[in-house]
Order: sequence, then structure tokens, then C-alpha cells
Amino acid sequence: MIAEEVSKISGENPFACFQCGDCTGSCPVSFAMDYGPRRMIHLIQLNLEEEVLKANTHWLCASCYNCTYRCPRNISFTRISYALRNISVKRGIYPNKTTKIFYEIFLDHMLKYGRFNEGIFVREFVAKGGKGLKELLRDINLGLKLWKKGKIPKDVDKIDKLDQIKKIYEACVKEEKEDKQ
Amino acid sequence: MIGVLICECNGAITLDLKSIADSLRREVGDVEVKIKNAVCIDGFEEFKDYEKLVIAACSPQWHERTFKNFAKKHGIKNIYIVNIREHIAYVHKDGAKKAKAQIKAMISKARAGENGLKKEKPKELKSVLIVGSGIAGLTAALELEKLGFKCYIVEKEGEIGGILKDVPIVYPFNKSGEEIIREIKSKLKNTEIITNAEVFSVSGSVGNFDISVMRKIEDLVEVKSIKAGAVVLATGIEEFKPHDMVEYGYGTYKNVITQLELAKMLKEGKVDADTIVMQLCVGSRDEKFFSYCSKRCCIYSIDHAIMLKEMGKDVYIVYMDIRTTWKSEEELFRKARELGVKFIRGKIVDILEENGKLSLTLEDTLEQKVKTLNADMVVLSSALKARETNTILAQLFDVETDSYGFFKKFYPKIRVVETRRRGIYLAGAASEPKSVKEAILEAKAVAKKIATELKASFERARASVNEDMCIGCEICYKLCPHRAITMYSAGETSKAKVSEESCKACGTCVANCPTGAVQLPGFSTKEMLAYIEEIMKADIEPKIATFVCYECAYAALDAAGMSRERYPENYLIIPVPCLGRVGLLDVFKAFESGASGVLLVGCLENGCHYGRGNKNAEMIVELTKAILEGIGLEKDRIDIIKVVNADYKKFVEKANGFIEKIKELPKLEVKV
Amino acid sequence: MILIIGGGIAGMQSAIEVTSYGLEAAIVEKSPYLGGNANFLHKYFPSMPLDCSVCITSCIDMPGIRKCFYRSSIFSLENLKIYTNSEIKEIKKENGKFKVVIEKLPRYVREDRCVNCELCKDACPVEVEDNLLGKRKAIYSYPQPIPPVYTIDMQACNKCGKCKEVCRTDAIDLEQKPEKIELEAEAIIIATGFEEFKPHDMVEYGYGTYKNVITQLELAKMLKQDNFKAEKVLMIQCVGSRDKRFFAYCSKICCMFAIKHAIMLKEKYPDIEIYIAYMDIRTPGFYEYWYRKARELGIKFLRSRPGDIVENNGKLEVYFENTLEKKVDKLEVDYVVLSTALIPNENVKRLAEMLGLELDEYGFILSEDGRTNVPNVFVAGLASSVKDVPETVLEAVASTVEVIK
Amino acid sequence: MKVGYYPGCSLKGMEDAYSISLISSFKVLGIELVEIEDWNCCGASVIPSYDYKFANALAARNLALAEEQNLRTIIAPCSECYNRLAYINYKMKNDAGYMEKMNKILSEAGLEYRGTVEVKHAVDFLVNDFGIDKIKEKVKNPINKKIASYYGCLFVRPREISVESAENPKTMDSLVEALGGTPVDYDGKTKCCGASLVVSNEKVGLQTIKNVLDSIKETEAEIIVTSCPLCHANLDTQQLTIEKEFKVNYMLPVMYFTQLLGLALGLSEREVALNKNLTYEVLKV
Repeated sequence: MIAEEVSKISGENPFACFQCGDCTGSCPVSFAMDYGPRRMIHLIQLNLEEEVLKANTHWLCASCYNCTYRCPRNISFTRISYALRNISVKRGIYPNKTTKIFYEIFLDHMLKYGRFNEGIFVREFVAKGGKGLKELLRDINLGLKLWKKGKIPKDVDKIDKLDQIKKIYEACVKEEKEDKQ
Repeated sequence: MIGVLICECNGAITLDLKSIADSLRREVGDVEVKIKNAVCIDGFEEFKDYEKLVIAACSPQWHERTFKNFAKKHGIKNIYIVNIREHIAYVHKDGAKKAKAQIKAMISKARAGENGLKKEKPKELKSVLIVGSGIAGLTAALELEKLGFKCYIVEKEGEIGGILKDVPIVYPFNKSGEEIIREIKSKLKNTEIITNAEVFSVSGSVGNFDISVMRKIEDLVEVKSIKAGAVVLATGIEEFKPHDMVEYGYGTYKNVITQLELAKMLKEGKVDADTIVMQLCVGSRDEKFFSYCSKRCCIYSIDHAIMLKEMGKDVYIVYMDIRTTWKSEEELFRKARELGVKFIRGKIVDILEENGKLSLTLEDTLEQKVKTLNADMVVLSSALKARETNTILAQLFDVETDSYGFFKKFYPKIRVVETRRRGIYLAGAASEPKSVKEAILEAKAVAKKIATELKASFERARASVNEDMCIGCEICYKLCPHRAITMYSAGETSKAKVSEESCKACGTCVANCPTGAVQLPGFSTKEMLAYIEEIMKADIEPKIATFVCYECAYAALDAAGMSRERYPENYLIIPVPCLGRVGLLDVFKAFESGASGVLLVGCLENGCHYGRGNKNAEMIVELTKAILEGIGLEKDRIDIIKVVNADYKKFVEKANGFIEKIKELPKLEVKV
Repeated sequence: MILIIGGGIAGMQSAIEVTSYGLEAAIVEKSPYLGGNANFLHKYFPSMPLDCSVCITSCIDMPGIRKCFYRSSIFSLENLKIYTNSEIKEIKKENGKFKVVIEKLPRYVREDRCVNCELCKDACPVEVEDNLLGKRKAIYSYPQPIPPVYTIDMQACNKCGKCKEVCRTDAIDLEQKPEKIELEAEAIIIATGFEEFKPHDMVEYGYGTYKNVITQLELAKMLKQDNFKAEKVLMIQCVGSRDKRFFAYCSKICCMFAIKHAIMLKEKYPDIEIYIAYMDIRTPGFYEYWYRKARELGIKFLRSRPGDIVENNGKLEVYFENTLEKKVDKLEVDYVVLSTALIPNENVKRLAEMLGLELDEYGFILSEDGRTNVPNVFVAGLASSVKDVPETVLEAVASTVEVIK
Repeated sequence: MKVGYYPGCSLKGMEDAYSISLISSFKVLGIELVEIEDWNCCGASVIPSYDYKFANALAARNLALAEEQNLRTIIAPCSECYNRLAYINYKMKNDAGYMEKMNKILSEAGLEYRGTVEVKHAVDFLVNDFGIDKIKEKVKNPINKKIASYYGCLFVRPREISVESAENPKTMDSLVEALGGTPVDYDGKTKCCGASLVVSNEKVGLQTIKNVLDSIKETEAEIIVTSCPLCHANLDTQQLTIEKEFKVNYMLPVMYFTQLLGLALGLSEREVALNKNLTYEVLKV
């Protein structure tokens, strides 16, 4: 059940929601969402997995925690949306190609450098086709300005104990597998 | 000589009663044993004028009173009932050995005990102190007056009437709060109302409370002492001021007000706005503030909405669930809808003020749209919360409050106006938000309860303290669930004293007294130890000492019997009034006398009839486990289970499982 | 002497309140045992955790300790008479007192001789279906009967006399005749309780047609007998209540009733799927705790009022609009439980005629804080309006305050 | 005065203006920042989206390192980092079961966290721990301008770890006042800037940024101060894009609170890397 999966990952109980709509009203991006947070939780309660994962709601969540702050039942939709993204990613569902590339590079950097490396990121992002030609041109324009300011994507140092990060990652992946069984 | 009477129950008790009787005669001296059919019909005249009679029959739940009535008639001072039907014949294949042991143990107990029944002193005071002068307090006074009581009402404020006095129209009376209060007050004849006053000290117990009240008259303080037989806490409720919910801008925007503030405007007949939006559940049903529902906001919001609508205003009500229960409330809800009050299902997220106009954002959950509403005024149906003075009063009167500051009812189903302390009662919203109707009903119920309480004089056992043995350790004082024990100073140390009126005879003090100074007739240390020692002589292995509380647990075992469930006869039953009566001494006496395991059977969590006997028992179980481990024994030898009558199957399951565990453990060898 | 009509929770509580004040009282109950609807309900709110239905009133011996009905042994109270299996035949007012004639129907077991030993039950060869007990013999009693005596169901009995043979106290009297008893009462408390509305007329739900469409009270009985098995259950709130065609009032306790059952089922069978279709959830005051708990346990709440139920291959197809989704939807379930309106007992009308009581349009007795329009006639419990247990008990206590004056 | 310091990736990358100004201005105040050795990325909002547990463990590693290095208080200047670290810190301290679970994962890397570290936002530390009065004493060049403090989301939410009330925060305003500025009041103080939506969904992202800028524009503020590199990048860098896309004209110079602080304390524009802001020129106009 999707609700159980969500609550396992996020520690939130979507069933506790009584549908007041405070979250949707407070959400700064609900205007662009397929379903507002309230309806999203409702769909989760009804176990409509397909519709839930198809929606753009959790991808649009800017994690501003407005909903969390207001919720009379102490539920955090922000964390629920992280959980939904986790679930989607595991099933290979991304809202668009850009996000997919962005995520993959980020994770790669985590494991390779232990930090996010802007310089390498920009190169890889463009190389993998994370940006279309039009955006690229505009970005180059912006990039030039930034460059003039000395705001250049820089390469960040690797951390020393990279093996610790790897081991933590492996432990998480292992636990995940055990949970499934 | 102790009499022993075994009932045949028409043959339903399928044990070899004759051989049980024979062996009792043989093994126990100084007893007169008789077998008889249908004791509950015919009585036991043959034992006339016996000091003590042990009756082995069905569960005392059925015929304890019948037998007591017979005993009174036949001049028998004490009867002891052994349940050989529901607890033995109905549940075991071969229960003769257990039956014999249970009867013998009861004889030993009877022999060790003495008559502990004492009649209470009649209560003479016919006066009652009421804290709070809202509708509940006033009605209670009125009803009590009619029953011949003198009442004192202590009111903190300068005016009487509580929260009600500001309400323009009280549902369902169609009168203003002021009017209602005035009407009741005019009927009071034998009641002294003390305004601007607060209780500051309390002593005594039911039938005879001594209460000091401090009264402010301008800059002076006057102390008044009042004697009362009982106390009613009717402190009512107050409205939560939602300053902390900044999204509504209460306190910042002048046109964002609460329902009670609107009520005052309506009372004056002046509401300076055309479009009014009401938000329900402000602070209520909200985990961050008050997770309960305030119960009354729906109805008075709708009331106000109708009044506003009739003044020609445009009214919106923003709600999540409309809770207008029963007939007239539901009618009012329909009327509001029909009048054109607009109901929006959602919750206001944000209020902004611009040029005196308010603009609100919310999701209309039925339309699935985030909307902006414009209004001249926003009315917040703010939560109703407990009075802040409740906690102080609770300390003074030694009663409990819950996490919200409401007074705790003794038991939410049937003892809603009583507290854990005898003689102290609750009326109205002091224990939960309530309607005026309910408050009146409670006030009346309180009057009845007080009338009965102050009239009654029970004949019953009570704990008492042997002053010479008391070392002033305060354990009993701290554990007593009814606050019946007080400490007084006696020279260098302090000593405990039991209030006879407040003691409910649960035995918690006896079980935990380190010196045996406090005793409860019927369940004194001597009696219990004699019982345990004797019952552990049963010819059954392994033996499990089963402490059964006389409330839900005993009833659950009875229910198991009535349903003819089966469990092993290894469970030797030691009845106690409450699990609180089980102490370390009793548990280890059982082990020492040959028990391989100990099982405690008690009432549910929060369901202890005496308040917290089962919690004390849990503590004893933990301690026992630690000690067992410490002396190199298995800690699994002791366990506790909490059941009710309806869940008797749980006990049967437990009984069938626990024995297997015990059997796996090595036999306990106790060297003498 | 105070006459109490009806031996349910309200009646018993009233009896205890009256007698504990030292007055004489009599309960007249039409069924063979006291307890009323409480007999059918397995567990009760609002105690946390839920405890049993029989554990409702207090022991009279000891102040401040509650005990079950049967444990308080109210049948052996010296100043209380209990007439079960009895009906009110006539009430006349004379010299400010009520002359009451009751007819005690035969139970074919002498109450003063029966010791509740159950031997007769084992001997009886006739087995019949009972809506509370499941299978039972023609001679039967309740699990914790008050009074603790047996009863013969004469419609089932074949008069074989086997029970008579085994009874050593000679309690069986197959030739017992109805008995007329005359009483004189100073006041009357009416505590006739409620019935559940049986929605045969609401054709859309197919109650009475489809076997698996049941009411909450029927579910309660099944839970008590422990024979309810289902994977998917839908509960429908406000069936007949808040409905101008039937009963316009809100039945007040059905939300809690349904939530309680849902929680009990969910706790017993964690895999069960339970839906509750509602318009407004009404769990006022501290009852909100149960609503939250139900939600947290994963019970699904649909804001809707289902339109149609169709049986299809043993499954029930329910058509409804999910108003929070603005979508018409279909749900397939094993059971549909209807939370139907609670309505007054049919006997109230007869009593009202005899006493001159005013009733409202639905047949509830009009009252104010327990007083009716007739002096010295009081009402307690659900005869005047729908209430939960605490309120019923409260009213029973409150109405006796008038009596003892 | 020494305090632990968790810079985070942004401050080491494009938004180094923040770290430069932070270090230089804190130095003037006599606060020495001790960087956690071998810190790793907090996971930002990406890793939690990818694997929530891993992200939490990453945050926990930083806490464990800080504990190992005897840093009792650490400050995080980036709101996103602050949110990640402070929340995990809160959760581990308040939920024994969770503490155990996390430590099980950390133990794989030979680490352990016992819950002795306190995580603070840089502004919170400066105003509430260091103290406004001490700052006031050191102000050399009072900045006599109307200044809009933009708090953003993670400074005030979620409730468990919020620096102060989300509805009307005052911390940054009090700092602005101490530096001689006039704080302006507006609705958008804690409105969301859309965070990384500009990357993943540009259209929506730009719209949310615009909402914030619009509400500031109304106040006639002369400067916006920020306390988070992501907010800063959105308001500063994207301001130009928005002006183009939506054909509007804001002309709102944006700077970090540390840059404002540095200037007031008498540092040069260069020392606080002011020229790195894209809206730097606007300031000159």
C-alpha cells in the first residue's frame, strides 16, 4: 500500500489527515500542481497509487514547510513529498529528463566527492543533455555575467574519508533490501 | 469453630464433593463441614450464630448479597465465599484437588482474620461549597437547596454568571445568558454567593470539609472559613485567545475577532460590517493547541450567523465538519442553510488587511480551488479551554486534571460527576466543554449524588495504621489512590493516618508498607500470608499463584467459566480487592511456599477501579523480575495480564500459554 | 414506591439511584432479562481502552467503585423488585398516586427456585437460532443474566419434560400462566430506550434483500458472537437520519458507534479494509480522540452519501460521489454496514396514551431535564432523545433528583 | 569566541561571497569560525528526494564529526543545510528509537552520535547568542537605508527547529536596525522563493520568485538582505531573468546579511565581496 510505504520512509501518517485543506491553501506552488497537497493525501488514503505517482505535486513541492507549519493534525506534507519522490525514483519515474540528470549527477557527486561539485556539475549537466539549446544560449548569456563577477562554478575539494560515505550508502541500500524481504 | 458449607448447585458443581468434605474434616481441625443443595434458595440456618462461615459455591458476583442477607438473618458475623463453580468445576476437567486447596486456604484466612466491618459515622453537615457561579454552579445550588442543603458559591470574578453572561441568545432557551442567570439567582434562598473570592486552603474529608476562602473587598482581604459536607467544582470554561495563530492576525487586525467578542457586539445590537466570515475549529481539533473538539462552537456560530443574516448581513461559515447533533441543533443548521448562510468546507490559511478590508485565502475542498474571499470582519470560533485556575484548585482539593487542565472524571462512562476523591464533585464544563443543557443535567446529577452520599452510612472495612509501628516513610501516603492517607507530625518523625471516609479499601497501602503498620481487615498481612501458605500446599504441580483483582479480572474469570472455556487447574486463585494489594511480600511468600510461577490478573490500562492499582502492580512485577534475576532465578516466573469481562478469551489464552513457559523452567527448590 | 418502566441502562441506573437513597422501587421490563440494548453491544466507548458493555453501573456496597450490572447484584436488593417478561397493562391516577396493572408473562421457570445451574440447558434437545446468542436451546439464559434464572422459549419448546427431570430444585413449571400484578407507585420513570431504524424503505441500499447489507446493531451482535469475517467493509452514516424523508434529526451517536466498530475490527484484523462514508463526522468534545485514532489506524473516510448498492457475484458494488474528489466512483465490498437512525421504542406510544404524555413528531417523549408534562412522571435515557451512555446515566441520575424531592 | 562552522557546498562554490563576508565580518566581531573537518554535503533537497534515509544519515555524519571534534555549537549559514542538520539533530535527540536506527547506519562507517551538538543558524547565533548590543557597539558606518529582510522558508519552518515564529519573524530586522537601517514590513518575508524549482521546473520557479520580489517592491525598500545562498541566488541572479521574462523592472539590490554587517562594521566592499552580487550595479545607480 502506498500509504504504508510513504509512512515508512517519512515517518508521517497520511491517514491522520481529516481533509481541512489548510495545506493546499498555504502552498505557494499549488497553483501549478495537478492536485493540491490535501487531495494528494486523500488519494494516498484511498490507495490510488497510479494517480499519486503520475501527479506532478510532489515534484513541484519546494519544501517550504508551510503546510507542515499549519497542519492541525501535525502531518508534514513536505516529508510526504520527499517520500513520494523516493518511491517514484525507485520505480524510475521522473517528471522530466532534466530532473533525472540533475539527480543522478548529484548522487554521483555525493559518492565520488562527498560534496556537490558545481564546476564539474555544469560540464556534466550540459554534456548529458540536461539543457536544451535555447535555455543553454540564455544560460550562457547569464553565465557570462556571472563570470564577469567572478562567480564561476568552482571545483570543490573531495572529502578525505570518502569510504565512510560509501559505507553509509551501502548500509542504507542493504537495509532497504532487507525491508523488502 | 468455623463452619464450612459446600453447595451442590443442583449437581452443576461436578466435583466429588463428598470426598472433599471428608478430607476437610480429616485434615482440618475445628471445622463443621456440610454439603447442601441450592444454598442461594434455602439459606443456611444450620450454622446459626456461627462466628465465621466459609461457603463454597458459585461466584460471589451472583449471590454474595443473597448470602449476606441470609447471614444477617441467621446471626452469622462473617462469611467467606469460595468460587468452586465458575473458577473450578466449569473450567477444569478434574478440579477436586484445587477445590480442596481453595477451601482450605479460605479456612486458614478465616481463622487468621477478625471482624473488620465498621459502620461509618453519620454525616451531619448539610452544607455544600460550590466553586464557580456559572450555569452549572447556580443550578447545583438551586437543586441542593430544594433537597435541604445550605450552599456557598465562591466566585473569582466580581460578577456571577461565568462565560454565559455574555451570550446574547442561549441555545436552546431563546433567552439571553444574563436573563437565565438572573432567573436562577432569584430562586436561590439559602445560598450565600461570595464574589471576588478564591479558595485558598482545604482540609478534612467527605462530610466534614474545612475550607478557607479569601475575599477581596477593594484593597482589603477578608478570610472566611466554611464548613461543608461536599464540594462541587463548577469552574466552567473560557475562550482561547488565538494570538499565537498569527496567520489570522488576531490582535493585530481590529476586525478579526472571536465568537465571544461577536456575542458582546450582538448583545449591544451593533455589528459594523456587511460581509462576515466565520472560521470554525480555531485552536480546537488542532494538535498544536487543543486536540479535542470544543463541541459548542458549531452551534453558537450558527446561532450568531442566523442573527447576522436576519440583520441583513452576508455570512460565510468556513468549516471542516458541522457538528450539530440531535434534533433542534440539526434544525438550526438547516435553517441557516435555508436562510442563505454560505458554508465553505475548508480552512482559512491567511488573512491580510488592506484599507480596512480583509482578504482571506483558503482552499474550498469541495470545489478543489484555492480561493480568495473578501470580508469586513472575520470571526474566529476559538477553542473553549479549561480555566487556568483549575490546576491550583486541583492541588488544593487533591483531585486530578488532564493534560488540557480539565478536571478528570472518575470514570468517563458512568461516573462523570465524581472525582477520585469522595465528596468532591464536578459539574458543567469543568471536566469537558459542554452545552448548557448538559451542564444543567450534570448539576442536577451532582445534587442527587451529594444527597445520597451525605445520607449514606456504609458498613465496611477500612485500613488503619498502628501508630507504634509506623516509621513515617510516606510510601502509603504517596501511593494511596484516593488520598485517604495524611501525614501528621508526632515528635521527631511523622506518622500516617487513614481518613475513614476517604478510604475505599483497595489495600495498596497494606501491600507496600515496609513495617506492616497499616492493615486492612479481610486483607491484612496475616490473613493473606495464611491464605497463600495454605493454598500452596495443594497437590498440583507446577503451582501458579494467581492474584486476581476482585473487579474486572474476577469477572473475566467468571465469564470464562460461564462459557466453559478450559484452562489448566494449576492456577491457584488468590483473590485481592485490587491488584494494588499485591506486594513483594505476597509474591515472594508464594514462591517460598512452593509456587513455580506468579500471575497477576487485573483491570485494563486506565481501567483500574481504584485509580492506579494495576500500575502499582506493574511496579511490583518489575521489582520482582529484578530481584529474581538478582538471586539467579528466571525473571519469566512472574507476569501480569489486564482483562475485562468481554475479553475473557485473552485470559484463557494467556493461562494456556503461561503454563507452558513455567513448565519449561526448572522446579523451584526452596530450602527451609 | 417508584415505578421504572424499562430495564436498560437508564432504567437500571435510575433504580440504583432511587434505592440507594432508601426508597422502594420496581423495574418492569418486557424482555426476560435486564440490560436492554446493552446486552447486544460488545464494548462501549468512551472509556479508554474500550471496556465491556456490562460494566456499566456501580456497586452499592462500596462508595466510589464501579462494577458491572450483574456484579452489583441488583436482583438481590431488598428494596427493589424486578418484573421481567412483564408489560404495563394499565395505569390510572388515583389520589395523586399511580395504580398500575402489569402482566407478567410466564417464563415457565420459577424465579425463586432456579439456581442458574445450567443442567436443564444441557438436557434440552431443541436447538434454535437466536439473534443475540447464535445457536441456543429452547431453555436458555444470557451470559450474565439478571435475574440469574433460565427462561423457556415456548415457541420452540416441545414440552418433552427433560429439563424438569434434571432440575433438583423443582424450578420448571411448564404450566405457568400469565400473572396480573397490581402496584401503587408515587412516581414513574420511563426508560424505554431506543430501537434501530430498519431501512427496508430505502430501496437503494437493498437492506433486507442483500444478505450482506446489515445495520450497526447487527454488526455489534456479530462482533459479540465473534463470527464476522470480511476483507472489505463499507459503513454508511446517516441512513435515515438527517433525512427529511425519514428522520430529520441527527442520531448523534452513530458516528462514534461506527468508529468504535471500525477500530475494533481494525485492531482485530489489521488487514481488513474499512471505509466510512460520511457527510460530517460528529465526534464532539473528547470523542475527537477516537476519530483521530480511527484515521491513524488507516480507516478510510469517504465524504459522500452512496447512491446505490448492487449485488454482483456475492460482492456488493457501491456507487457514490466522492465529494472531495468531485468524482463518481464505484467500490466493491463484502459487507455494507448501515448506521441507521435511532428511533424510540414502539411501546412509548401506548404509554403516552395511558399517561397523557406529549410526544414529538417522531415519538420521542417531550421533556425538560428529565421532567415530562405530567407531574411525577419522569423520563431517563433514549426515550426522550438520542444520547450516549454517559449522558443516559447522567439523565437517569438527574431525573431521580426530582423523584427524591 | 570560537564556534563550530558548517559551510556547506554552496558557500564553497558559486556563493563564496557569503562565506567570505561571513568570515571577515565575524572576525571583526571577534568570533572565530572553526570549520568541521572533513564535513560532507548535507544532501540538500536532492538526496532526500532520492533516498530519504541516506540523506538523513549524511546529515547525521556531520553531527557525529562535530561531536568527535568537540564542537558544542555549530552554525550553518545556509538555510537548507541548517534545516537538514537541525532537523536530524532534533529528531535524534527526541526519538530514542530513531537515534538507535541512525547510529546503526553510522556504525558501519565507524561513527556514532550521542546528541551533544547544537545546530544554529548563523543569524540566530549572531543576534540571540552573540547579542545585538555588542554588535551595535562596533558599528562604524551606519547604513541609513530602507532594508527588506527576506527570511525565506527554512529559517522559520518547520516548527520543531524554527528560529522564531513563522508568521512575523523579527531576528533579521533587529539586526538591520542595529546596523542603522530601517527595516520594512511586508507580507512576503517568509514566502517561498521556490528553492531549486528554477532548475527542475523553471516556469513555476520563476513565478514564485516573482511573487516574492513583487511584495518587496511594494515596500519601496532600497536593499534586500538574505540569509541563505539559495534565496540569494534566486532573488539576485534570477532577478535579471525575471525582469526579462516578465518585462518588469525591479532594480532591487540584494546582499547577504553578512555583507551588510561587514559594511556597517567598516569593512570595504571588496572585503565582503559585494561586487559578486549581480545586482551590485543597481546599488551604484
